[in-house]
Amino acid sequence: MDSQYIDHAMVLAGILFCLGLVGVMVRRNLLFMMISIEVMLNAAGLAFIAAGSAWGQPEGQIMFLAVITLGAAEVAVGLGLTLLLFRHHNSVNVDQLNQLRG
Amino acid sequence: MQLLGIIISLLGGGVLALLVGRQSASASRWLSLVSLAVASVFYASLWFDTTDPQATSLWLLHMDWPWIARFGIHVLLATDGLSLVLIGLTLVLGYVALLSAWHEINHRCGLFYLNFLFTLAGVVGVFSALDLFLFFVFWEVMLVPMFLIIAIWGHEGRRYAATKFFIYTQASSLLMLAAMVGLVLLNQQQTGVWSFSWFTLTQTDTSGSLGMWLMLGFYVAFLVKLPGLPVHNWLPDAHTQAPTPGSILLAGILLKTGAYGLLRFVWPLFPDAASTFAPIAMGLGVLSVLYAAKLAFAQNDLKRLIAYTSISHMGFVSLGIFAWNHLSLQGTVMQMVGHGLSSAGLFAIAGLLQQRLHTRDLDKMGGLWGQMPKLAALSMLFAVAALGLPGLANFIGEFMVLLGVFQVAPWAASLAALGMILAPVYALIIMQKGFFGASLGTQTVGTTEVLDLNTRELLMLAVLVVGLVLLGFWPNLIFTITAAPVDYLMHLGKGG
Amino acid sequence: MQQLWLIPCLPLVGFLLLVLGHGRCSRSAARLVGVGSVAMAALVTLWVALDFYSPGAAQSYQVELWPWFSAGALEVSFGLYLDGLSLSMLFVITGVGSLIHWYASGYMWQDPDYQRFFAYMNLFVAAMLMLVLADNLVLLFLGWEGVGLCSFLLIGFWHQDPANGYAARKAFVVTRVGDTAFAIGLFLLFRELGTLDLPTIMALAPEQFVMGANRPTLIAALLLAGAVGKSAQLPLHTWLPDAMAGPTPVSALIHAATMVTAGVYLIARTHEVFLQAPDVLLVVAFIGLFTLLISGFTALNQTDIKRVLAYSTMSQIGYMFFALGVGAWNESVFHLMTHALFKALLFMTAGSIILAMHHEQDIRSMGGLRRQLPVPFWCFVIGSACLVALPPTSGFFSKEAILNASWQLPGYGPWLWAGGVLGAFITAIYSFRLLFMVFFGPQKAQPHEPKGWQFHPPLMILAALSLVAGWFVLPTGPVLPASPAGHPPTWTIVVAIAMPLLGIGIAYQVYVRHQWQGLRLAQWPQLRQFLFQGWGFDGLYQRLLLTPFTALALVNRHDIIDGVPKLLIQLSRFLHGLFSQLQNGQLRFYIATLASAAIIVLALALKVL
Amino acid sequence: MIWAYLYNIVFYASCGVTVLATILMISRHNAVHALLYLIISSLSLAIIFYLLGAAFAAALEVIVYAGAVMILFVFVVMMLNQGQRSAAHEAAWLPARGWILPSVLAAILLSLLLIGMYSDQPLQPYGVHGVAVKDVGIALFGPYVLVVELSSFLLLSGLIGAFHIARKMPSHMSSNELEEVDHG
Repeated sequence: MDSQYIDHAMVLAGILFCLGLVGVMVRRNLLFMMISIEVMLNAAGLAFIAAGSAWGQPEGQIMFLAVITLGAAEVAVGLGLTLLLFRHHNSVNVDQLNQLRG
Repeated sequence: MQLLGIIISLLGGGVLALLVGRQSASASRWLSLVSLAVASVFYASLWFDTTDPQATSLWLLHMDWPWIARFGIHVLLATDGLSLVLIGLTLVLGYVALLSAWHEINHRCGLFYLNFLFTLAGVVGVFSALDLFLFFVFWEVMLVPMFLIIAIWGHEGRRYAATKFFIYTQASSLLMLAAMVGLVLLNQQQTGVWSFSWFTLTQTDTSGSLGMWLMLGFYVAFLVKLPGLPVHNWLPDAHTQAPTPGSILLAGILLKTGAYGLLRFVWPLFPDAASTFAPIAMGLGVLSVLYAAKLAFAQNDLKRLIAYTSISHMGFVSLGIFAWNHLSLQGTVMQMVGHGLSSAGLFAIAGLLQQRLHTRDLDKMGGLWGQMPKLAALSMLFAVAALGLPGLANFIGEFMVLLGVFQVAPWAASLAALGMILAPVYALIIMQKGFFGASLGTQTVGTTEVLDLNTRELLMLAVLVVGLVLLGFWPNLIFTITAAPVDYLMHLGKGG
Repeated sequence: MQQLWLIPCLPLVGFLLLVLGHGRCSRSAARLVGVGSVAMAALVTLWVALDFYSPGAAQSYQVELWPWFSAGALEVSFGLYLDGLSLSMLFVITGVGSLIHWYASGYMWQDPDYQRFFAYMNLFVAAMLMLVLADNLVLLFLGWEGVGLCSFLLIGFWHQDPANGYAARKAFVVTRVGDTAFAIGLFLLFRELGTLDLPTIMALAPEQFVMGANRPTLIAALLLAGAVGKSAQLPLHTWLPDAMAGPTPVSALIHAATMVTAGVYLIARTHEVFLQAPDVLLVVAFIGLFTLLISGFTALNQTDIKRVLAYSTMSQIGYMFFALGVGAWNESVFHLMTHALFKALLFMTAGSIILAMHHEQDIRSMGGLRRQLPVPFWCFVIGSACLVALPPTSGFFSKEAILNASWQLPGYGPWLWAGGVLGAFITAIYSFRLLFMVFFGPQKAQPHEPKGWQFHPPLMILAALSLVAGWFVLPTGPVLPASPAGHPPTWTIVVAIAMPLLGIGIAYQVYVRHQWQGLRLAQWPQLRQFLFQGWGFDGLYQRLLLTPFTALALVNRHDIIDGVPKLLIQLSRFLHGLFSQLQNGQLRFYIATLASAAIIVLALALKVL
Repeated sequence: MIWAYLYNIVFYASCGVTVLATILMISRHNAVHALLYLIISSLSLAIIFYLLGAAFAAALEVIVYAGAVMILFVFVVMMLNQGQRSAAHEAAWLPARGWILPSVLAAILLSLLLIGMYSDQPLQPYGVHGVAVKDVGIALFGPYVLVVELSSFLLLSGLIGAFHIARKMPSHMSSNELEEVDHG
């Protein structure tokens, strides 16, 4: 396989990351932000894998492994918090959390 | 050992006063008096050692324990004639301030006496530390309790005044620390040995622009403490808001540490830089004499007025120091002691008036000579001492400073002599507004019967009066002791 | 001679006793201590004088009590120096002083602060004696300032009235201006000669200084400024008329006999320095002359009895300065001595008149008192006669010699002489105007005669002394340079004698016979007002110095430099406000800023930006 | 040769599917729809992993992401009954205008990334080398055993955190007593 796939994989990772970013910035609902963050994490994972396969070293996949565990832990805690937010404000709108104002 | 004895007895006394203070306030008062007495006993024995004729060297080395050997920092305490006189002044004013605090401080006495004695210990340390690092430590030990005294027991605007005082002094001492480290590094480069001791550092060659910057670091720190003109405006606030004992300590002793620093550290360590910088510093001195005198005239708050007079007198001190000849230096020492006594007296009087009239505003006072002849007569004497009447200590100091400065810079001396004209203007304002004039009757005086001085207060002021008159007529008591050290400093200062 | 130190020490002990015994000892005890100490000092002076005059005794005597302060080249000691000049000053101070104290003990008897008054008086006499006996200029300066302080205390003695306080402060500050110039002169003298010891200065001055060089001129000018401040001469004279706010004995002692003559003594004492600066001597003469004329004219239309005498004191001291300027050194000191006698006499008689007229000081409401107050009348006549320098009286001898010496001065001689004679003429007019308005003419108020032995004897003694003093010979001969020999043309002497008589005649015509009203200044009200206010000097100084200084002080009351930290505080508060808006709690705002920051960093990393 | 051609089609198809699914995922109002689109995008991503020679990673992606994480999301969505009721809210919260700024930012970021890749920076490697699962296993338990431990710790903390936060509140307590409960 020549390198064009690696490049395109990288491009895809970039696109996915930007889309995730847009999702985080646009959505007001905490859940959607969590999902978008998952997408960004996947994009990063993709980049790692692409690089790993480009160099033929296992590090890429190991890092991907780390990304996944991170994503899992993050989702666990994040969803817990979302539940708390919902119970506290009975809505999932993230703008309600602004008590920490300067 | 005596010097360590003084410092330890003061610090110990402070801690004990705090512990005892919880039970009974008067116990902590008597305890601090006892600790002062113990310190004076040590001081007396120190006096004999220093002034006995066959004393070999100029210095009376007390201790030289290595502290942080790696950088050559030793606990180096030594006294010569100059610091001996200033430590004596510290203890005398310590007694006076303690007497003035007898009835004025009644809440949280234990803590007050802790701070009070720690400040004294810090000042004694400053006057005797000859290791720059140790000097800086004592410089901080002296500063923090003074801040607390103003901040806790002060009058209405004490927070602002205390923080202002703290920031001014702390920022400038930071400069000094930087300069100190710079100097030590310079010495290390030149001689390859790490040492903070004053004796070795005076040998380093500090000519050139680096020397000038290091000197400026020290100079600014001591100018803030002195207070010289551009950085003086913490003093009026600190004084108006400080309690009377705080004011006496601040005016009597803490200002002298600035002057002592200039004498001990700025010239001997940086002879060339100081001599090139001398004209500017003398200009500042003259400016602060005249400007502070003008400001003093315009105040109607008594303590603020006295604070400005202190700035004016300390302007003479900075003028005398930077003339750097034998006459002006001896004059500076006498001016320091004289000003210490007379300003302590004026502040004590201001405190007594505030206790009786519950106001510091001169416009609300008037015609008190009838009701309080003794207090009025004594404040007359202190006001007259402040304006430099011959026969009292201030005149000797001012006269010799001006005489010494005239040899070096006639114009600076003549301008500073104008201060002698402005001095009566502000000194007699105090007498006119406060004691002369039509008696404003009882409405200014809260209580109907205004009692004159009681024995405690009379004793307190009598100590100062005796000091002033004694030094006015027999100043050689001090000059014979400080002659040799001043010569030694001058020899160093001249790049010897 | 050994008991010389007793003279200044006795009044000092008196002062200490009176201060420490305040409120505990009775009034008569206070009087005993107050008057006694000065009288004893007078006795000791006589004893010392006997030693001094005994054949073969040294012309000068110096003793060092203790070393005052010494630093490097400066050696200053508490030392006393007695020679002819200081002995004559001692006579004046202790002699006239004790008489005045005796008179004051009666005069101030009803005053509540009796003891405090005598404490100040004793301190004053002690300071004046220290000034006169000092063997070095620093000790002289101590006496100089001490005298200034006591004049402040005594002028403001009745401190209930703020006006007295103001007058006292004015006197102190104006004299302090002179003292500062004097101090600067000392510094310069020390720099030039390396010593402040008087005998050595007298010896060194002729050799070290080049005649007329700018160094001695500057020193002499500064010393002159000091003398002018203390003796209320022209530029710094505005404080003397206001100093009349003090009790009359104070005016008699301080502002007639002793303190105001301190300036003359200083110039006489440091005559060697002045001789090296001839043009400064000329300035001295002219200052004396102008003060003489100006205060003479002002005294012409004063209405307060004490202010007339104050202005006449100023003019007589102008005469002394005039004498010093023209080189009549001995005559000047002689005039100082005679003036002290008759001016003290005049002031004390004025005091008893004021007391008799229930503290009335305005001469327009007095008249025809010569029958009710015979003793004060005759004393006043004698005093005025001496003031005007009628032939038999002591004033004649001194003024005559001064005018003769002024005639022989090369260059300005005749002009100075003419001014002097004009001064004598005006003195005659205003002194006899005072005499006629108070004692002659219609009786306006009924005085009560203050009886008591304190009042009349001192007046009579002084009257006798001032008549006889013409024949005294002061021992200042060997000390001071000889006055110019030679005799001016006889017509000058005749004119000098005639002018005062002419003045008396005019005064008699205008104020007793009420003719020649044209001569009275009433027609020209502005001129009269101008002269009344002392040629407008007070107003000038007020506008020139006082108002700008107070305005400047009040303008910058809160010390603009104090504004710098306040500025810093406001700046930090403003920045805090600015940055706190960034933390607005919006989560998505934070993410947006995070993203944009990341972009910027990335752009920088890729060197795109 | 066929395999290369086939590889080409599958690779680009799955890239397109991923991008499309993600775009749709962001723009959905209904949470469940968004979740489903996310599952599709992660599956297609798994295909790409496989094509890039990272079979182990592809498997992981399917098992962990598509399997565990998405299911967790679905649980939470169900608990918050985010279904139709809140779809209306979502519409309100998503004005068209809201899209402009983020998309502009994203576009800039994307262009930067592309420039970064295609600019002649030296750090650009070429060539593709597949990595066998065996090598990954060897490396995993060789030098990188620490990463494994760290991952386990991470998971453990996530577990405890989630458990603690989402603990079932006693129903009668109102929201402001939450603090006391936590401190209690």
